[in-house]
Amino acid sequence: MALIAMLVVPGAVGLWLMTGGRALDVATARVIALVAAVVGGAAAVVASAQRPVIDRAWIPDLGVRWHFEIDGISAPLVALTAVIGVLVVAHAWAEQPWLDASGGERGSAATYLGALLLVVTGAFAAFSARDAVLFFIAFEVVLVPMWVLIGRYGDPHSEAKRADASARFILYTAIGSTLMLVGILLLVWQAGTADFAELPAAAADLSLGQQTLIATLLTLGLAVKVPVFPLHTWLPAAHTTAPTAGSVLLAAVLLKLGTYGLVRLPLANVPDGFSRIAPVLAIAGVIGILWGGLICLVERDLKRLIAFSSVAHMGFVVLALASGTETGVQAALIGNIAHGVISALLFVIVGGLKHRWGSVDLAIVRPALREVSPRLGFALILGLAAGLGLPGLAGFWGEFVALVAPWNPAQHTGILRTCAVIAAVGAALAAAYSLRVARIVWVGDEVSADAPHRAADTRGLELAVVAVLGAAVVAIGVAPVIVWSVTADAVSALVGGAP
Amino acid sequence: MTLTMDWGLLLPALLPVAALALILVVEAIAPTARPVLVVLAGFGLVAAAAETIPGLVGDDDPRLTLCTPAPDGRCMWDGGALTSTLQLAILLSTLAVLALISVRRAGVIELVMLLASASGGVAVVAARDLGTWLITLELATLPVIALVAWRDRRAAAHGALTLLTTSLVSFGLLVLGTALWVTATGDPTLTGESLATAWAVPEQRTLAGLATVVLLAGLAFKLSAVPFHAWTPTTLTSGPLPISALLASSSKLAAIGALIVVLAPYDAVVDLSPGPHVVVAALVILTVASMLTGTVMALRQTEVVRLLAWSTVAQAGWILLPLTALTVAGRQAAAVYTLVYAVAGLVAFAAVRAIHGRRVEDGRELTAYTGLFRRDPLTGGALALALLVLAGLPPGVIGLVAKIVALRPAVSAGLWPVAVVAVVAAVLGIAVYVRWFAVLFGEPTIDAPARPAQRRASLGVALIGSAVLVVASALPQLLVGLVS
Amino acid sequence: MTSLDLAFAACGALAVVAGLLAVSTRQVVHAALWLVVALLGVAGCLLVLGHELVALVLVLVYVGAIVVLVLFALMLTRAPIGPDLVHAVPAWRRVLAGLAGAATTALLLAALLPLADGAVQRREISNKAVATELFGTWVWPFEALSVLLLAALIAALAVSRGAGAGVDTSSDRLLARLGHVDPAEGRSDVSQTGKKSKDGSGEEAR
Amino acid sequence: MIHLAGPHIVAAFLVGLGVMGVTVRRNAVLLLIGVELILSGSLILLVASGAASTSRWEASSILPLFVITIAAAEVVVALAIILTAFRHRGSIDLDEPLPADDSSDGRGAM
Amino acid sequence: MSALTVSHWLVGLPVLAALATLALRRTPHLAALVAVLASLASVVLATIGLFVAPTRFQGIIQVREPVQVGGIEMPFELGAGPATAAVAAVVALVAAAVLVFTRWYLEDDDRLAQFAATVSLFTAAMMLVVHARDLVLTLIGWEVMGWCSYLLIGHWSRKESARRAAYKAFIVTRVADIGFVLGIVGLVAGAGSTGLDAVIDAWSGPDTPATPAVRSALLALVVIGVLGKSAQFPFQDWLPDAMEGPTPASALIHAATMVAAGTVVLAQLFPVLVHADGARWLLGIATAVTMVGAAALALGQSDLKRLLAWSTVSQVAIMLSALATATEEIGPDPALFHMWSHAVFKSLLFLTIGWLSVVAGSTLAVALRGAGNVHQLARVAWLFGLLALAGAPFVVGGLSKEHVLVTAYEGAIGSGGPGVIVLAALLVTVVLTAAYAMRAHLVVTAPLERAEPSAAGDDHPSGMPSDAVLAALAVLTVLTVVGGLILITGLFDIHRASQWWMLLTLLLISIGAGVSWLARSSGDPRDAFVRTRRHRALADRGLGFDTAYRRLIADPVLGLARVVAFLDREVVDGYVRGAAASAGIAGWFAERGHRREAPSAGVGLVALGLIVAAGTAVLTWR
Repeated sequence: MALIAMLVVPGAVGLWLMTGGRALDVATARVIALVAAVVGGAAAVVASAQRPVIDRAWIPDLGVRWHFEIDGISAPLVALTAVIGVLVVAHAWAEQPWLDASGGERGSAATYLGALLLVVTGAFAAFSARDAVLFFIAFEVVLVPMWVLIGRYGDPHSEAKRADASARFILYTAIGSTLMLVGILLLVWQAGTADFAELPAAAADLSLGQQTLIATLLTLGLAVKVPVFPLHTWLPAAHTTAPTAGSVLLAAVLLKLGTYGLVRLPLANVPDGFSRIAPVLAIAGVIGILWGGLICLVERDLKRLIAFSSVAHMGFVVLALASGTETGVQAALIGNIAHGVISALLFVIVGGLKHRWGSVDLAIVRPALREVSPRLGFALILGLAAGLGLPGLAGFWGEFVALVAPWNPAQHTGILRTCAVIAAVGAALAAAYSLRVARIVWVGDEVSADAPHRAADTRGLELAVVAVLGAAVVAIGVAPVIVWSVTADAVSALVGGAP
Repeated sequence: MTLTMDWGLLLPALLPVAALALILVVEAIAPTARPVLVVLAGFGLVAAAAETIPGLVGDDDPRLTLCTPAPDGRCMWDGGALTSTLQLAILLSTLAVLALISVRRAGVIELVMLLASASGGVAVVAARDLGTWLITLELATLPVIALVAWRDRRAAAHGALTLLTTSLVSFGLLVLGTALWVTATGDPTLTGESLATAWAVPEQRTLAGLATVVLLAGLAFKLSAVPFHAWTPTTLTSGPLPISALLASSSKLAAIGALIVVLAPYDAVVDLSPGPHVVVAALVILTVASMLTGTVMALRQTEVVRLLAWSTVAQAGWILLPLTALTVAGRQAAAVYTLVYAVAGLVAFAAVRAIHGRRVEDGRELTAYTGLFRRDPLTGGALALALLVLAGLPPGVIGLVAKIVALRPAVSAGLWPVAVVAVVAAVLGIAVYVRWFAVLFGEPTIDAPARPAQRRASLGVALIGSAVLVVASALPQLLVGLVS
Repeated sequence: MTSLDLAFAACGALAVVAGLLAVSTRQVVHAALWLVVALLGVAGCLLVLGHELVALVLVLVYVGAIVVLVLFALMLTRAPIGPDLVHAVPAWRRVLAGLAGAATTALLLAALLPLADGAVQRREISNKAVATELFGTWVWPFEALSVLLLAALIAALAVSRGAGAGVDTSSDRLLARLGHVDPAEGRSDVSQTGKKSKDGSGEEAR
Repeated sequence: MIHLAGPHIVAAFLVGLGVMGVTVRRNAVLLLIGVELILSGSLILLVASGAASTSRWEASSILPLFVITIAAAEVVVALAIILTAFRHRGSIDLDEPLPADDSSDGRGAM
Repeated sequence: MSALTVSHWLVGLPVLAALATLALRRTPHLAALVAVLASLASVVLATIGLFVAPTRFQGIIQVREPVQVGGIEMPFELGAGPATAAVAAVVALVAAAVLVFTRWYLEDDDRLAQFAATVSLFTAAMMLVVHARDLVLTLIGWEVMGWCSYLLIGHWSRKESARRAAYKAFIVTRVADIGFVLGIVGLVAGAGSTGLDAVIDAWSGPDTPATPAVRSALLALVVIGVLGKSAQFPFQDWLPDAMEGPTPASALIHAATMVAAGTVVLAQLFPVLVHADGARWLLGIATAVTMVGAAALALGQSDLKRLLAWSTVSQVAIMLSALATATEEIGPDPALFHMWSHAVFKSLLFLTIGWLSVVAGSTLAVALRGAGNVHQLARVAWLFGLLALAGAPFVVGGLSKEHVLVTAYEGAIGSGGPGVIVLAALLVTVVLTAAYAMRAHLVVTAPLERAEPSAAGDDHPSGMPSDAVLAALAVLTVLTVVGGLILITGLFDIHRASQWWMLLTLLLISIGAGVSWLARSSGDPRDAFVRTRRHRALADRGLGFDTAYRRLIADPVLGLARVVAFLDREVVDGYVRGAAASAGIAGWFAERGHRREAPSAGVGLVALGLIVAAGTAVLTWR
């Protein structure tokens, strides 16, 4: 019941808002969307706790079933999605992307909110799908609404950028997901089942060559979504252009689909094949860490900077996964969640700044946040600290365990240890760029009360959103056990007692 | 020689012919009673469609007729589920085209031609012998060529000429293929038994392969697969819009049905050694060339019908993709894909018609669609849905399912490199449709074409088609399960 | 080599040579006439092979009807009596076409010849047997063929008369009366219709 | 007794000539001649297949009859279309490109 | 109350205090008061801890089930032992003193509450490091300290120099932490657990999870991290710059927390370290270089606060050197003892100079000349602080330094280890330390020349601190004098030092002090040792290490970053744009091919298609 509510309520309301309810006025649409998000989110949380199962035939001829079930691996992600879903809808009170730069209306608020809800629904479905093909379909569900969010409600200043970013997003992701589809079909055909529960056993006797091929296709496809270097170039464009809520969803939910998929598909089903390509993945992840970190040192656009930092952070997650061990998967999962809340927090803040300032070009000198808007400043420094992996905040655990995991990997010890060593350098880069941002944006000279570019401090729902995310950052940082205890059993079942 | 004759099975093909005859008679008696004629035609199509239903629901019944007696028994008509599905789709899409032409304007020629081509299509998908196959295939094609030409426009004449010359050459190839087939197998039926016999002898095997390739080449024209596609953009843009819709839907369905008939015998030999590599290779070439050329060209079009025309070419590649597996599943998948494509294509054409009416001078540029979704939500919504289905993006889930369906047999047959090409094509395809989709969601402009006064029929077709797509998106099994 | 073979060779050679001339001559009318010769050669071949009925039908339908139609069409499209200079093609295209033809021939020969080893007994096929099969086993395609012929007839009639000439009557006459359409050509007055439809009172409103 | 090689050779040549004719002609009517040659070649092939052995249901006689009839139907329609095209384009040159801007003739059909 | 409970509270209380203080930031003084009270409570707790501390290390109780993260066990234990209790006590004490001082020193600062909260958090982090029996907890405390130091150093963020110093401090230590983290990662991965005992068990025995070379390498990595945090060569340069922070922050960082944390961590890991010769050599050489170099630089500083900073660098090197040279029997306690005593006297010195700087309006030697005359307590505190710094016998610093010397000697005569080098460096350092201590003393206590001492005391017109501050200073002074008595408690497990060493050091100190006395100048106190402006500038800039960091590390990294950004834009993204462009080009070609749309094109294509199909047939003949 909860599972159905979680999938149907936001989905149906979202669809209705995008089609029939487009003409709704802003106030009504917001309330409806928020109610839907809250109901869906609550249902998701309940479902994460109760673990109900839906399992019924959908397309028998393809062997695809409506099989939804939340297990330990997906529960934290579902909960994360639930929280983020409510927050992004609530954020519509703070930022109104349906208005253009001059305050005129450039789109329907209802459509915007509907798109948000649809993205959330897609994520719910993907995280709870227990059928490989169903997972793929759910994976695709988020594309169009996200495309609408970026292309239609993105940066009001540049139409060309919007078009470019949204096209990049959808095409890049589509190439990834279609490759993944080929991999899934190959896997499902060889194994004879699409059910996640039966797949690992069924795929166990595939030949190594087959496994490698399948793992390559799946990993390649999912790597786009993660994104893994060098398949990341859609991300900065999308993040820079998307409205705040879009960036938050993208970073906190959509990227997670990629890593979640990596855990669910290649790692769980074709472990031998996966471990053969793991070194490549690990190296790509590590290059991503350094690459993203280095670019962040010189990037001028704050939103792009955070996007590149996402590349770096996801590099850690990928590295952990590449180790192929239980520890690695645990690290990846908590790294996922942590990056979700941290980047969400940062994007809310930076989106807010962009909204206030008109641009987030770091080369433009503006009054320091610490001076003019202490709350926003505090949130920013919290986010940055978490981003650089400060212990006690969410980012630390994923990073630390992601360094431990490759030390004793399932295979390829030498390569993976080297990767871990290099990745540790990335952690220092993270400090360098995070504090670079802090030095430019957070601190600065004292400002007089009538200085230009004064940013109003955060208040109202924006403050609430920031507060919730900040609290989550601290909570996960202080007690990572809340995530690990949920995931532990599922992960050990999944990795199957690998060393 | 006595044949079994199950009239019930033949009715889907006979009823349109009966309606055709009735129309001619009524027209001769009462030349002014045009509405009656339209009703007659519609009734004929609906009745025929109704007759296909038993084929979809009854499962154990073999539904064979026109069989010669045992022991040498061969049947010339197979009305199984796959056949019935295609027949139903052909009849209904013809009905939709009839609606697009509009009740008020459909003349006796249109009615006769549509009915003839529908009955040809219905018959060709059920045919299991070369004679019926050849004749009914032409019956499905010739009236459409006439319909394109029957139009007093220079461009239409040009389009018809292009279509005609291509179809003539293709006909030549079909006959050549037929002759080769008979020479190779000594059998005018398209059955696995005859092929398997021929396959045992190397010389005959070679010839049978060649025959199939030549038949394939002849049919590829109807499917507008590259390199037999050149007529498609010209004809679809210059001919009347409803006829373009016909070419993109009913005609495609008939073509794929005919192709399935040709490829079905290969079930018997696909697992033998040596296998039918020639046929697979030919199909792969057609698939890859169509997908890539079609999408790449569609990407550059700014005129909507031309874009749809090139997308037809690309979709032909997708239709052929599952067939490369040469399995039952592959054929069913091709049918499903064609079905989805035909519905989506019809919706798109209907929407275009609902926007432009019969005025071609408005310029069917993409820019004219700016903001359509807000200006004209019904048409815009239907069009958007159709585009999403064609692109294979949720919420057009059925489009996505169709892509899965199409990829599956190819992947299972170990042709995953082709599948990887399909990935590229799919992404380019998304770019094509999203380009248009994006325009729909843009800001409405002032100089948009005025809404035609009478467009209920077009809109109705678009909406019914959309409804089909929506239902199928929620429950793809309804569509996917039809064929099995 | 039997006498049958010889007869066949003669007819075949005739057909091939005439066919070559038919496709290569620059004089359009000659092309049609060479086609007649080629078809006669083919009919001869069929006769040698023992299928009198087919040979007869070929001569009747093709030589008697189709080629005449073709000739008419050539006349109606103002084909010149001498060489057709309007539709001359460059030499490279001729070469390419020749190559394509040669390739096809080579391919078919390579595929067909291995099958034809040794001589076989010619089988006389009685017209009765053909009739029995035609109206027995093949009755269904035969009926379909009649529909096809009917459709082709109507199509040819309709197409050659054009849409404006009496079929789609009512509205066109109305149009003609309104002065937008030249009934003979069936075309509307371009600019006026264009303008009219812009303000929404297009022809649908008529 | 008859050698089957003869019919096969003639058929191969006729089809080849037909292909050549089809590709070389710019005149739409003459294109038909090429097609007819392809058909003739096929006819010989069909008939020859029956000359050797019993073909099922006398297909070697009946299929040619069908083909001839279909071809006749096709040619009739084709000529009608060619004439219409001639009326509108003023030429039956197959190399003539698509009329550049056809929006001038405004009546939408149907 | 068990020792374990105490340790939990010692960690938890400052955290709570920090939160409460932050929550009360609208009323800064109240907030600071809360922080002070909490810190005093910590002192009480720590004192209790001293009494309940077990004599030998044993206070570990399994609190809860260890967390299992895949194959890694994380027990998250705290523990308490005798040395731990002592260190915890001094940390609590120093923190309390600093907070008390802060309340006065930053009275009018609008971010007093934030500062106090940060100090509390800082204390908590140090307490965590001290009590951690789990390397992850150590790492947490370690990094949180780094972050807090960033906040404290950059407290006056309206000053560019403070912002830069904070940034530099964090980045330099963070770079060194690469090693720290990697070392811990390696140790943890080898042991399969993050628990300290598990790690020691796994790595100290003969059957280590990897070769001894790997063990050495891992420990060396940890040592690198320690060198960074403790501002040892080659990472030393951040610490003097960190003087941009408010003086209480410096007191905290230098005395009891961050800089000293490395000693605590290495002491915890000592059982493994003692078997890792490579790491000990690294540590020994780095500390030997540092202690001498930093002492020499201290001598040349024109700013007394920076002089103290360099002295910290030097003193920390001394503690660490004890760890590098200690044999297994001696153990880490001499180092911890020196850390303990250093905490006491260094906090005293910093707080005193903080007070004096308020009086003088600057920390430059020129300005501070004679500032000590402002109050008797200041003079006394300064004197005893410097005595302890110089290592004069019987004051706390002297005692601990003796033990370090003995340790180094034992190490030198024992086999292996960098004992000889360290011992030599130590002796040189003793001389230099005495010299700069003497100089500092001379400057501050020089006869008063100016009429009004509170020239620049805008914030504190009288320049007189509150009674609480005076009390805190008094307590610290007393402890500086009698702190050595802690040895009686046996909390530190230390062997007796020989009186010969005492005599030797006394001699060396006299030499150093004497030279300094002789070199004193009546004019500019900056001229005592460094005569030319150029050399002075060089000394003040720490021998130009800052420039070296920038040239050798920052600039290349930034250059690389620019290259990478370029590559990302033009190369990696190139294939995306290339794909788009090639689709466009393909479309263009295809469109050219279809431009005319003549009917014959269709026919031609069909023929072409036939040939292709036939060709395919030929190619796939069988």
